[in-house]
Amino acid sequence: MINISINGRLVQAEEGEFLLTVMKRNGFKAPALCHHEAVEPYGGCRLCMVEISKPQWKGWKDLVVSCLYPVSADLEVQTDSEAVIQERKTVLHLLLARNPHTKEIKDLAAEYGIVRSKYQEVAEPDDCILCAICTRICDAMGFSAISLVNRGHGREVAPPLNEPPPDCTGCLACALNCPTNYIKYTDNGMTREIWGKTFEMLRDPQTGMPTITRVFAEYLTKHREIPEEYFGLGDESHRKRTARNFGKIAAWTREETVREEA
Amino acid sequence: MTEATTTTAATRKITSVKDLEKLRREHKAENDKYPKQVMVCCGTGCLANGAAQLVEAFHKALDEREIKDFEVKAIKETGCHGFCEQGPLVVIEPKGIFYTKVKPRDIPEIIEKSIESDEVIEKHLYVDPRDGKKIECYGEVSFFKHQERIALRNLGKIAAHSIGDYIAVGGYQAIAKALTKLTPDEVIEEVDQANLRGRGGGGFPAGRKWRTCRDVEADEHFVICNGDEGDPGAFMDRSIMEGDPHAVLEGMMIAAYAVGARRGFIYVREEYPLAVLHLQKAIDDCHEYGLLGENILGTDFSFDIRIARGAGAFVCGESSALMKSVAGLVGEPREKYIRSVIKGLWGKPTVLNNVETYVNVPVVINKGAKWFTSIGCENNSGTKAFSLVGKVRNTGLIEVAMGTTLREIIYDIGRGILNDRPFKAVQTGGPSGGCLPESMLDLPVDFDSLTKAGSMMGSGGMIVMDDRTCMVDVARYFLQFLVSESCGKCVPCREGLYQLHQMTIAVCEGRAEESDLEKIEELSDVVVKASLCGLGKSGPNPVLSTLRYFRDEWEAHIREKRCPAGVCRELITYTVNEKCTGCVACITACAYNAITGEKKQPHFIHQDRCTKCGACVAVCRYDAIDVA
Amino acid sequence: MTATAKLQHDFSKLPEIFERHPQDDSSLIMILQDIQKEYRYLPCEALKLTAEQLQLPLSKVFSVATFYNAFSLNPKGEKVVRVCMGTACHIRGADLILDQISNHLGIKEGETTEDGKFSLEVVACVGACAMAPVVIVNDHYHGSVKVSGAKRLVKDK
Amino acid sequence: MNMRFEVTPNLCIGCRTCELACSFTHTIEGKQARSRIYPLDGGLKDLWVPVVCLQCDDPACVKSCLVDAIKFNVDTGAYEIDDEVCVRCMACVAACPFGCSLFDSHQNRVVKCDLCGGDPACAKFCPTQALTYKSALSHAG
Repeated sequence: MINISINGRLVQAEEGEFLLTVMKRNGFKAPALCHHEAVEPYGGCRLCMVEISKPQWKGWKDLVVSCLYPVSADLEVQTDSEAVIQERKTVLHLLLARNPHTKEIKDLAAEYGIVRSKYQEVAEPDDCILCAICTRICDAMGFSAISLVNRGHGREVAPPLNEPPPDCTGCLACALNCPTNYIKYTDNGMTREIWGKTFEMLRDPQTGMPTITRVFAEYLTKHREIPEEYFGLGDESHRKRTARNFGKIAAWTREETVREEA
Repeated sequence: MTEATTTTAATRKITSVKDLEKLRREHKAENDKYPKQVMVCCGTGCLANGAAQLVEAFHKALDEREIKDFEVKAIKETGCHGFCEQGPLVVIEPKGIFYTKVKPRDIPEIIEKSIESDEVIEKHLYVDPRDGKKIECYGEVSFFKHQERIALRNLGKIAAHSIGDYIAVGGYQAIAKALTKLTPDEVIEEVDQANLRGRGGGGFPAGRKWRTCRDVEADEHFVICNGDEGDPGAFMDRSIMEGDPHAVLEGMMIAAYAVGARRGFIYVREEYPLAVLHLQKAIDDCHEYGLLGENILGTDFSFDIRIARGAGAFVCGESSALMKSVAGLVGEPREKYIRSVIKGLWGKPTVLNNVETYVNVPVVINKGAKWFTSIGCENNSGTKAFSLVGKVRNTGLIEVAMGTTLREIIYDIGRGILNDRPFKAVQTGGPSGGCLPESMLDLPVDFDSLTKAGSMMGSGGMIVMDDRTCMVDVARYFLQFLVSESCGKCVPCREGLYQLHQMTIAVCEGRAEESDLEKIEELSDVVVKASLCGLGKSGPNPVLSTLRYFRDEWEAHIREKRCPAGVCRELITYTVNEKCTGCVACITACAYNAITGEKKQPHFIHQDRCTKCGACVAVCRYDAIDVA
Repeated sequence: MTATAKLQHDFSKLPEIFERHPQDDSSLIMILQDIQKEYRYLPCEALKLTAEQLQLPLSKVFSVATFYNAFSLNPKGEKVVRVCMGTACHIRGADLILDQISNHLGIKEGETTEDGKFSLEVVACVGACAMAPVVIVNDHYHGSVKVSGAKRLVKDK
Repeated sequence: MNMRFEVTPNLCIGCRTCELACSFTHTIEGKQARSRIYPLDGGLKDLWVPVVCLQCDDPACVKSCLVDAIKFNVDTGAYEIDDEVCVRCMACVAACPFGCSLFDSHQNRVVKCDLCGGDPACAKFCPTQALTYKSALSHAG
């Protein structure tokens, strides 16, 4: 256990823990657009930068991304110093120039009093902020169906060869975790369509409620040894079936106790 | 890399220091047998000027004359002397007669006069552009005289891909000494004492890096050589990898022995095919001689090197991106709060040094730290190789002791500015460096003073600019390069450099106002502080250094919509003046047929069609076109 | 979105390319380079076969194929004309030479002529800075190219 | 982990107090939560079975979670879903053979019984002791 100070308050942490985790645990906030707990910190959006220094650095200060900075003893952190705010505002101006119509970016910028970007808006803006949460989650889940293609300013999220991705199981994790809802999909309970690929949904035979896509279930059966029949019913029907099964046991024990008392 | 199993190879395999010494004497005798050796430079530059045909012509001519083997059989295809502009170069040893711009048709005369007898042919001699003197001997040429070559020691002196030549000049003595006389810690101590700082541009002491890596507990350590050399305008590493590949391998072996690595990689950029060829041959030869693979020189040290070819990405010069590229992934850097000496390639402790750093290592081990620190200046020992290019008379590869001033380099070695135009600036450190004005000419060139002056040592590109270069245009050029090379991972670099580039274009096109200057400076500061890797952190340096030393030019573009150097196309107009002799050269050169006029009559430039590309000025021999 | 050409090729040479390199994902870049050299671009089919061969997700192979300058998803011309725009060449007027050549061939940088004979590309420094400005046609280097001489480099005999 | 959560269906009278207690305990910022426990028809007259996560030894939900969002809490003996890690792919909801991994559309998160961090509200309020949370050692044989 070590002690570090954040905005003057002493807090406890493990040596090497990420600074953002320690901050969040103690109620300190910092915007972190490209951060998602399901995957390793990325350090792409640079919005979570904070100012750090140490007594032995004799006044020298540094800006670091808190999502990736490993804390060490007697670290002094300023989460809203003047340099931090200036950096954060400039990054927000840059993001607003790239995504001028994206609600989440406009809201975050408004928190810092920014309405319009002071830089020139890009030609065809869209809602993708290239935080790579979608591609990293897809990798973490073992599918790696989509990835970041091209390099630099023209970078974008895309399925391979711009064709429907062969490895996609239609789990929607990319679309559901995209901070700006940029990834489009349709899901009408019968079929699901994403990245130009259509998936058949497994549905509960009694209630007709959809559960997950057939491809996804097959993947889980093959790679995570989940017996195929588990996917035969929706959760509601599973609960009913469980109640009746345990009911049989309860009924049997009830007769036993009656017989013993008699 | 399986061992060559053929018997002949087995016999050549050396398994002890004694064998190495025996081999050295054999190969030295082999070379000394010839009273004269002809060194033909076969670096990329000279090959482009026809050096290969030269070598064939030499062999053919010698066979026709049946000059016996022992007299002058040794035609050596050497590495790049660094003086490519004067190529193809031929040096006749032992006297070092230096012939420039040699063509195949000159071969018979050279053989007859300079080889069969000792005559020197005047017309091939190097003429010093400053005083017109003809200089005979290689060592006397001003370009080479002021140089001190450690990293480039063997360039032009040994056949580029001959392990025999390398061993003959003392090659692999250093690894032999390290393996048999020094412990890994003593090797590190020697390199630390020598204060050999990273020649890739960062200047981080190699000894300290090796020690940190060695102290990390892991089942595998790696040693990597950074041959990406992405800086435009720099080609030191190319010449070393082409001309002296074995020195690179030996340096890596010593590093591997020091940190306990069994596997090494050389990362070579895709634009250097010849370097890949020569390095691969050198690796294969080492396997044959038993200098790579299992139990090198009979010790329990085993090491193997594999070439990883880059594929065209400047960002892969950055350490963590390079390691991703070696692992076959996209070259996207990672935040380095945990340095790659602790967790690098595939998560293992990895030492990454530049080509030039590694070729210094054998010399440090052989001659010792005390000798090495006697060269160079305080806290910057040894020498540094530069590629002196741009508007300087003698362009090429040079190596000078640390602390040599810019003036000595540009004027003593470079012999001043092309066509005697006034010096304006010198750019060092590649896209991450800065432009230094005339007032900084007496700045000693070493890591610390360059950084203090707002530039950077970088890998060693040194681009000289004259008054016809617009500094705002230079900043725009570097930004365009960096925007196209940014990996696109982090916002300050991907978006920040893009916006800086747009704003600089606006300045060049006269669309900018006063407030833009302030916006550029403020954004530059944030990009430097907030970017993830070196590309972004140093990307704004060209802008910041040109604003610091040439602010008047930026203001001229903004306030008066004028480009003092006459480069920015939107702000200049080309007009034919009275000196025009009607020679039609510019009409043919103009790709937009914006110039009309009859032969021998003064020509006329139509402003509506003229794109201000400057082709006419380039071809006009009568200085008849004004740029305003 | 990058356009991907769908030309038919015989991929008989692929196994031979695969043999040259160790069977692990660190060979991906070098295998793609050999394919680029063999077919003058990276056919989609070849990317799929490479992904299977190295047991890599196709998305990883596609990211690498679009990240590095050396790779092209569209067929290049028989003659690839590369104008070096490194700093030394830029200072010595490489942009004028690019103008001349692109006008002569009628294509812009990054494009290929209709008849597939020439591709015009810009490269940032090939390490021949002492002979700036430099133009490379396939593997042949031309040094100290003059503005007037630029057109001659791309005269197809 | 010496406490044991025990369900005795025979004592259950189907009063649904446990549902109420579970929902209230997991309400966050005024957003009412969905209950993780459901007393359902056991198939016989007056026979109710409170269906709730059994904290299996080899849980299908943990195996089906491709981002390891479900972790075992050693102190309470319960498997807990880390909502910040969960990517809402619904694999666990589909895979649980007892249907005890549920989607709470009101709070837009996947939920399951986490034994209220070691003090299950349902056991506390169950009027008939059908649900109990006792120390395993003191349990009469």
